[in-house]
Amino acid sequence: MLKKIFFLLVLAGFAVMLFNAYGLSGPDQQLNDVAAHYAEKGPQEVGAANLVASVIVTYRGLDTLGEVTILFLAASIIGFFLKARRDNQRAPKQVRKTSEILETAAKVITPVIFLFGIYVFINGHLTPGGGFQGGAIIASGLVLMLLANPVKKINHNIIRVIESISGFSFILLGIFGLLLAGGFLDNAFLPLGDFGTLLSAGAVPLIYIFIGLKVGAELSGIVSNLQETQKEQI
Amino acid sequence: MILKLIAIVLALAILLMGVIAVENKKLVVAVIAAGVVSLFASVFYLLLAAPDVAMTEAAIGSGLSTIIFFYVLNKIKKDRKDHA
Amino acid sequence: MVEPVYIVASGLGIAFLLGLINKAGKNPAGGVMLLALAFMTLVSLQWMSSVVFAGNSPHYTFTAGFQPPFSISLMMGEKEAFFTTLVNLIGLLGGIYLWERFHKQGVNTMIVYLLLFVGLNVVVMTRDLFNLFVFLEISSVAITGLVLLQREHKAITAGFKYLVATGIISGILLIGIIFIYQYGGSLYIDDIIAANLTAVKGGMVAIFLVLIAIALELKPFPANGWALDLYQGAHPGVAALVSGAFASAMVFVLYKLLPIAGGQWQTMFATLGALTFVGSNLLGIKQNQSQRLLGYSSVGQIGLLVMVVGLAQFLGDRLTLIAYGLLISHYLAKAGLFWLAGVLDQDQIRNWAQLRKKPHLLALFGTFIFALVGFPPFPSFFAKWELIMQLSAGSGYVWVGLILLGSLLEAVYLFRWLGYALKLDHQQLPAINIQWHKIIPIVLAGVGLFVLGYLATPIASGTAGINFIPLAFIILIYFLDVLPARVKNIVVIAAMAYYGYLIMPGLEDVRFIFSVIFIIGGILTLLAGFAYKGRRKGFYPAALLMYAGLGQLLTAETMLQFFFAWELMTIGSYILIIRGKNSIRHGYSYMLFSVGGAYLMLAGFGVAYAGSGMADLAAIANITQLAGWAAVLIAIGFMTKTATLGLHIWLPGAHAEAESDVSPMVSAILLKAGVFGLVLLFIHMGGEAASGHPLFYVLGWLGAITALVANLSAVFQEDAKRLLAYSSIGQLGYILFAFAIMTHVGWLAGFTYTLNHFMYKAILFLIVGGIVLRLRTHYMYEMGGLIKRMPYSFIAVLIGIVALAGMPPLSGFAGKWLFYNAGIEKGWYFQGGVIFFSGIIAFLYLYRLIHSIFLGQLKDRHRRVKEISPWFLIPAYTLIMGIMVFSAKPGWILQPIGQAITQYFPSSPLRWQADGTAIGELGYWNGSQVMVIVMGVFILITLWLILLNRKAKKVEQFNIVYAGERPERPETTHISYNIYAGYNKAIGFLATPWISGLWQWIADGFRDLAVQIRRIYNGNGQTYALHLLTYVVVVYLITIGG
Amino acid sequence: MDLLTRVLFTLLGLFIILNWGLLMTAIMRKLTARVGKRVGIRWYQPWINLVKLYSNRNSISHGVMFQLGPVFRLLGGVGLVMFMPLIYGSELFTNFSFAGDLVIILYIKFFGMLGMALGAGEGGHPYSAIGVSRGLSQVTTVELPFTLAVIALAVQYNTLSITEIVAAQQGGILNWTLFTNPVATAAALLSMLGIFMHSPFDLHKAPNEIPIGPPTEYHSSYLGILRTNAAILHVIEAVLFMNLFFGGATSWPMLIVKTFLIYFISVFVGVVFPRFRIEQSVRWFLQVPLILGIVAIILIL
Amino acid sequence: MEHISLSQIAIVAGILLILIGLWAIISQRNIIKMIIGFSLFDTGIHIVMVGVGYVRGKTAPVLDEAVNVKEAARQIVDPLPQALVLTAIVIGLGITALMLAYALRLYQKKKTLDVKKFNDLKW
Repeated sequence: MLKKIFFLLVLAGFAVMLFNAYGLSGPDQQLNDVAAHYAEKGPQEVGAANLVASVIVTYRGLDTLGEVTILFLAASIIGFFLKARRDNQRAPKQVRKTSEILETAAKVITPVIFLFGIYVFINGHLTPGGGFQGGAIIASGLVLMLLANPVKKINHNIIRVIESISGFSFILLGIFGLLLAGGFLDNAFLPLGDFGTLLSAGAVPLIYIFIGLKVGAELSGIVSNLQETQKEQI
Repeated sequence: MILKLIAIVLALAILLMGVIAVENKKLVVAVIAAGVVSLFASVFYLLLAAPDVAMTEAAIGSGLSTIIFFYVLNKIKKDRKDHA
Repeated sequence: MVEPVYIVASGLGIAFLLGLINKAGKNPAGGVMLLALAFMTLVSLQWMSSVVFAGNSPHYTFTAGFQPPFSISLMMGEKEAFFTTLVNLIGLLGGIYLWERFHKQGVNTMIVYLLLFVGLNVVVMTRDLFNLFVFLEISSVAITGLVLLQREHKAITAGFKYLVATGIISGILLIGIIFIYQYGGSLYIDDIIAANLTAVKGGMVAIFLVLIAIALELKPFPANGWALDLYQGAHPGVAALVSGAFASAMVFVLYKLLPIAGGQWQTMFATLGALTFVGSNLLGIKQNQSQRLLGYSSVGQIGLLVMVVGLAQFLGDRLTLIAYGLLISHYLAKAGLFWLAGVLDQDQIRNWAQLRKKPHLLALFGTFIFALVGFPPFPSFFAKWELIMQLSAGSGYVWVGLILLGSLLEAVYLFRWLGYALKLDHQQLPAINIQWHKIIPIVLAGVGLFVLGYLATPIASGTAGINFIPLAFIILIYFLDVLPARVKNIVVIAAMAYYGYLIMPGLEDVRFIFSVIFIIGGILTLLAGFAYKGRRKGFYPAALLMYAGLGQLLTAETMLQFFFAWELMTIGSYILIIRGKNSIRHGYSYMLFSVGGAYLMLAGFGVAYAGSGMADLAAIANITQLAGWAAVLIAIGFMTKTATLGLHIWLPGAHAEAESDVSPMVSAILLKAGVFGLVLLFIHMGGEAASGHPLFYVLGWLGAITALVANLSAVFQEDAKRLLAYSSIGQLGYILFAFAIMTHVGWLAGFTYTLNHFMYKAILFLIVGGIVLRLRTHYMYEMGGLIKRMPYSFIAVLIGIVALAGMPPLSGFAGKWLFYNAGIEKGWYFQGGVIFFSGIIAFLYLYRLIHSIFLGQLKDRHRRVKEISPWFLIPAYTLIMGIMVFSAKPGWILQPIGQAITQYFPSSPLRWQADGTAIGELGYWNGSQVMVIVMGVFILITLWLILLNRKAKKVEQFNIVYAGERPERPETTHISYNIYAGYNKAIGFLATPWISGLWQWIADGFRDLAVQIRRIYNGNGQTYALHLLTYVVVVYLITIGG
Repeated sequence: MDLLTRVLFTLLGLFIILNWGLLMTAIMRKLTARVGKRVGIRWYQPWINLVKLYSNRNSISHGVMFQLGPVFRLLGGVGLVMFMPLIYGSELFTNFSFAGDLVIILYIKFFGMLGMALGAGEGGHPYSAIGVSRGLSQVTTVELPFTLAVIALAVQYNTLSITEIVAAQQGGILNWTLFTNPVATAAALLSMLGIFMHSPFDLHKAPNEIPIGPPTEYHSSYLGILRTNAAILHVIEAVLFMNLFFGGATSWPMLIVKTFLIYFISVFVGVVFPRFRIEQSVRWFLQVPLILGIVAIILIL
Repeated sequence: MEHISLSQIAIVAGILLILIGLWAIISQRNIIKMIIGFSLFDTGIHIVMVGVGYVRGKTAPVLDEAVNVKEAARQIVDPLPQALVLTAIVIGLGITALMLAYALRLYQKKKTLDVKKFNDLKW
């Protein structure tokens, strides 16, 4: 009990701090300079209709690269952390039979989900959505597949290859930006195109595709690794 | 005005779900509650003019994240059964 | 010039591709990873050469080609180049080190490894707050993964705790960042600095959140249990990275971000750093698990660096030297130690004795330990020196005190560890499995420390410089260690002689007197080394190190040179002392007292520097403020070396357990270094003009009481060498007393005693050492009757004790006579009485010494024992010659000394008549005449007795009146055992070792404190999370409040 | 004065002191015996003893140090004579006191102790070491109050030269240190009891408890030298006290009277008190005499 | 009601959610509950971030028919915090997954999820 009171005291102190940080002040009615710049110059400089996408892919592309990297890291770590031992892998598993309906539905819906995911990241620079959302959707499709058929082995090689290639391509595009345009991850080495169309905003859609593929592959990797993990015997 | 009311209701719901997620003894309920928090949050993001965030939160926060939770819970449950 | 962004691009690109490359096999994958790291290293090195050495202006990288604050920018300036080089270099070395681990655990670990360094590079270079957050997360997550290289339970729990902690920290950081954005409207660090957010309360709190999160990443005590568990649980190769690379980068981040607080909170961070430095080093003293101990040390060192960053305003343009010096030493030494831990795979520091199976590894281990504590010639030495000087100059004496306290605590456990490695039994331990990919990084780290120390010297010491030739020679000798001892002995003696030839002619008065002791005494004592066979591994480098230190003391002009030499000497003597058979404890306490004393001295020099603004030794003469403090601190520093009462407890064991030829070195010669220091100090304090200073009154009493208590303790010793060791303490008490008198005659007495003690203590230790080597026992009750077997030794000891007792006509009397005159002249009657009393007590132990060893009954097992080695007798008899000359013609030596000190003590010098009579204010004395008279009477009586007794029959010893009974059981039945029992009953209480008790109490106190405090590290990750939150809240309430 | 004259007169002084010492020993033993209702020895007995010892031809040696022991011992006694001015105002009987002052006197005494100790040790007798250790133990504390008194004197007269100290006491009995500095004198006199090593401070040679003190192994001429030394030492130490505290002597008769009286003090005390154990005597000297010595120093501060 | 803005509601709710999350982290002994706490903590932070970026009465930073390119600066909310939140959400997921993997392994070692039991390393 005394402990809980102490916890509460600490949290109270924390709350005081956070509310002091916020100050409960009313919000600005105006965008600050940075945001205003994005709003005003963004369309010319990047050419993406979705300003969030232009910020994510170009202005703060390095963050995004890092973010992809973190997922990649998490997937890699989980990959070797939860890696099942090869000899155990073949051990017969007691499998719960899933329902016919789920199996059939999965077969039908999964491709649709995949397509939707791809749509989301291809249109990321125009409408809400993008690489992450699309990637997550693709991974959800995979989850559905696994739910429907738990015994099914996911081909790690494919995931791995997609992951590697898309990640490397992301970097390559960044370097193109450096070599051909203003700087690392500059999208302007491809023509910016007509504002608001699919093939606009230079390399943004391309990058978003790779991000989407990569995120999808990484999330799938995480999920499938969690799925296949076994007791570690050391 | 209505927007604000909805926002307050959502905020309260988020907090309520948060408390449930923390205090409920059953892990399954807790995980679902946490997922619901994310779901409500993504609605909140829509109110806050952030559709991108809302999508992400829905797909990742309440979707994938909950699924991963369940995978692990499942493994643990199975393990417990094996052990017993 | 390769764009810095290629560091990131290459790292990430290769990391992404590694999965594919792995299809071709693990070796190509590993090779490519190392290539990537090498490329990253090269790029950063190239920028280092461009920005740091060529002095080009910093380079900015604007990602996506937009100016900040709209896009993320990277900066490659002087410091960034330095830190990325540090990070990448250790990445490369660590990658080589972990090679086999990567193989075992698969390509994913290589990916994680590479990404860690990508993360750290960006963390160093970025100028964007949120970008910093993202790549910090990459680094943290990568570490969480690398922890698992060691697939043990402890690694998994440690990793989880780390994950929990970093989760909280990054949350706090993120909250801070978003609020900074709210108030500042930008994430670009320079914008934030310019915006001066601290004007608004919310902005201030936001900045606080960011900075405290960075501080938490630096593992502040006491909210750092998770970090310690990580250091302990992780694979050593990974712990090395966390300690070396991650922590270095984070220190830089703190430095980079601190300006956003606009000059506020520097003191707060310095305080947090100090708390960490002292706290975690305190807890370290109770730790026995090697990796966790290194963890404590790492945390402590980082605390020190945080302190340095916080105190930057004190340090001025020396900040770079200080921070880099400390950082590099920590970085290389800690990495080296962690890597060593991985090679040994010994959990307990006791088992590090295993290192003795590979002496070169042991040498590396020693290098790392000395570098961590801050000994020369390593960069940390210069850094610590500058740090103390600059802090003192800014009157930051509290900081000085905290730094020195923390450093001392660190020395406590590091030298305990080193002692274990040097001395504990290693027979039972398994052989070391040498894998070259693990050894190479360690060797490079060790070599790097030396090289960087050498490079740092000109920066730190300015124009005065430091002579590295002796050190180079010592390194050469180290590599010649395979030669037989005799060959090395010849080489070393020749080198000493040459060194003496080089420096002695250039020395004047006081320094010359001491050079005789240090150099000639050194050569003489080294002669005894010929008595040893075999290789005597490690002896010669250590001995030379000590003598090099002593030699450089003589030539030191600046305080830095002096301190450098002093510490060099300490290292050498420590290794010499700990070589003795049972010296582990004694070497340890010697080192601790030395380090403690050295730190006080350092503080004293700091005060002197602050008070005078000079770097020369003459600074002491020109102190305008706190002069008394400087003098007291420096004097105490020297007095730990002269083993003045209270600071003496290390000496008896250290000198007694040392090897036979080491004891005379450390007792007759090394102790004089402290005397030399005191003499210089007193001279610079103004000589005669300062004689009224109350310090001298205290020192006089201290000297007198030291003499009394030490002599009394010597009386009750059973161990011959220990007896001599206590005797040395007593004699040094006399010397202190004499110099503290601060008159012409007093100083003459001091020098007479110094020279005499050098001679007779060397004789006694040489002979007794030789005997110990022959008989293989220290205990006097196991000796006896050796006069028949060792007549030459007997004569030498007889002359030694007559001189020591101060009986006329030998030179010891000169000291006594000068004492009386000086003491009475000064008006120190009581002190003089005490000194006299202790002088008579000396008879008791001297009699005991000579009687128990040489007289009485010969032990059966010694009936065939031979005279001691001539290599002990030769130096002893050379010194006897010296005593004889001094005795017969004291004027030859005292007159030049008198002239030398007249410049400091012009009043009432000793007057010398033509016939050699010395006349003081009170009395007179003619050494030559006394010599002639006493020798005349002696010869006459002897002749007379021989005449009367010419037919005397030589009989066996037991042909005596009393029916001889021979007690054969040693100890209690030996007549000399507990010989002064009655005396002990009467006044033995004076010799009660209450001072040892006091120190023991202090030591136990610290240890108990450590035990109590470390309970907070209960191993529960949740508690650690609570610690973090509490820490933040408490610091918040203290600094900002409400 | 040429060297030869000085040597001859010094030897003459030594001869007088030796004979006076032997006589004094006899007188004191006689007195002690009478107090104990015994007859005692004849007054010439010491001379007979000496002659007998020196002419004893049955002589053995245990080695060099055994031989050197008595030599050192005698060196202690004779050395004292050498550096002690005997008769104030007489250039002839100042001996070699120009070569050293009071300090040399204080330290040359130790030669005797050292010789005894070493020689006895070489004898190989298991108990000799006990005697020596006790003797040395006692000496340390005996010397302390005496030294304090000497320091007080040196300060009082601002010199360490014995001749000058004596000179300062001339011109009437009230100029004696005994009256000008009674505390120092008292301290010194109390330590004198220990210096003479008479009962109650004679445990080291205790004939009853240990029938074999250090001299046991010595015989014939060795013992003769020891006896010679004892006679000289008693007188010359009394001379020292005389010079320091009792105005010195301007003539031989005065010297004889004063030394007799000084020596008598210790004999008298010895008759009255039984023997102390070693820790008792050590403690005793660290009490009253030491306190007196300290007071003497305080008075001159 | 008038003086309360949407962003205030969001930020206050976010902070409270942060506190709830922290409460779970420091008081719940079940590791899964702690991880849930982390996820709430993250979500709270995200809500705060979006709240900070919100400007009263403006629309999403997507330029389409409704929002003119020229008028953009006066019509949209700040896109930057949204971009940051996106990044943060994905990072959060990675870390949650990692924590869960750890939890699984920890459970397999000791057959318990009680965080107190994993104190092999201490002092």
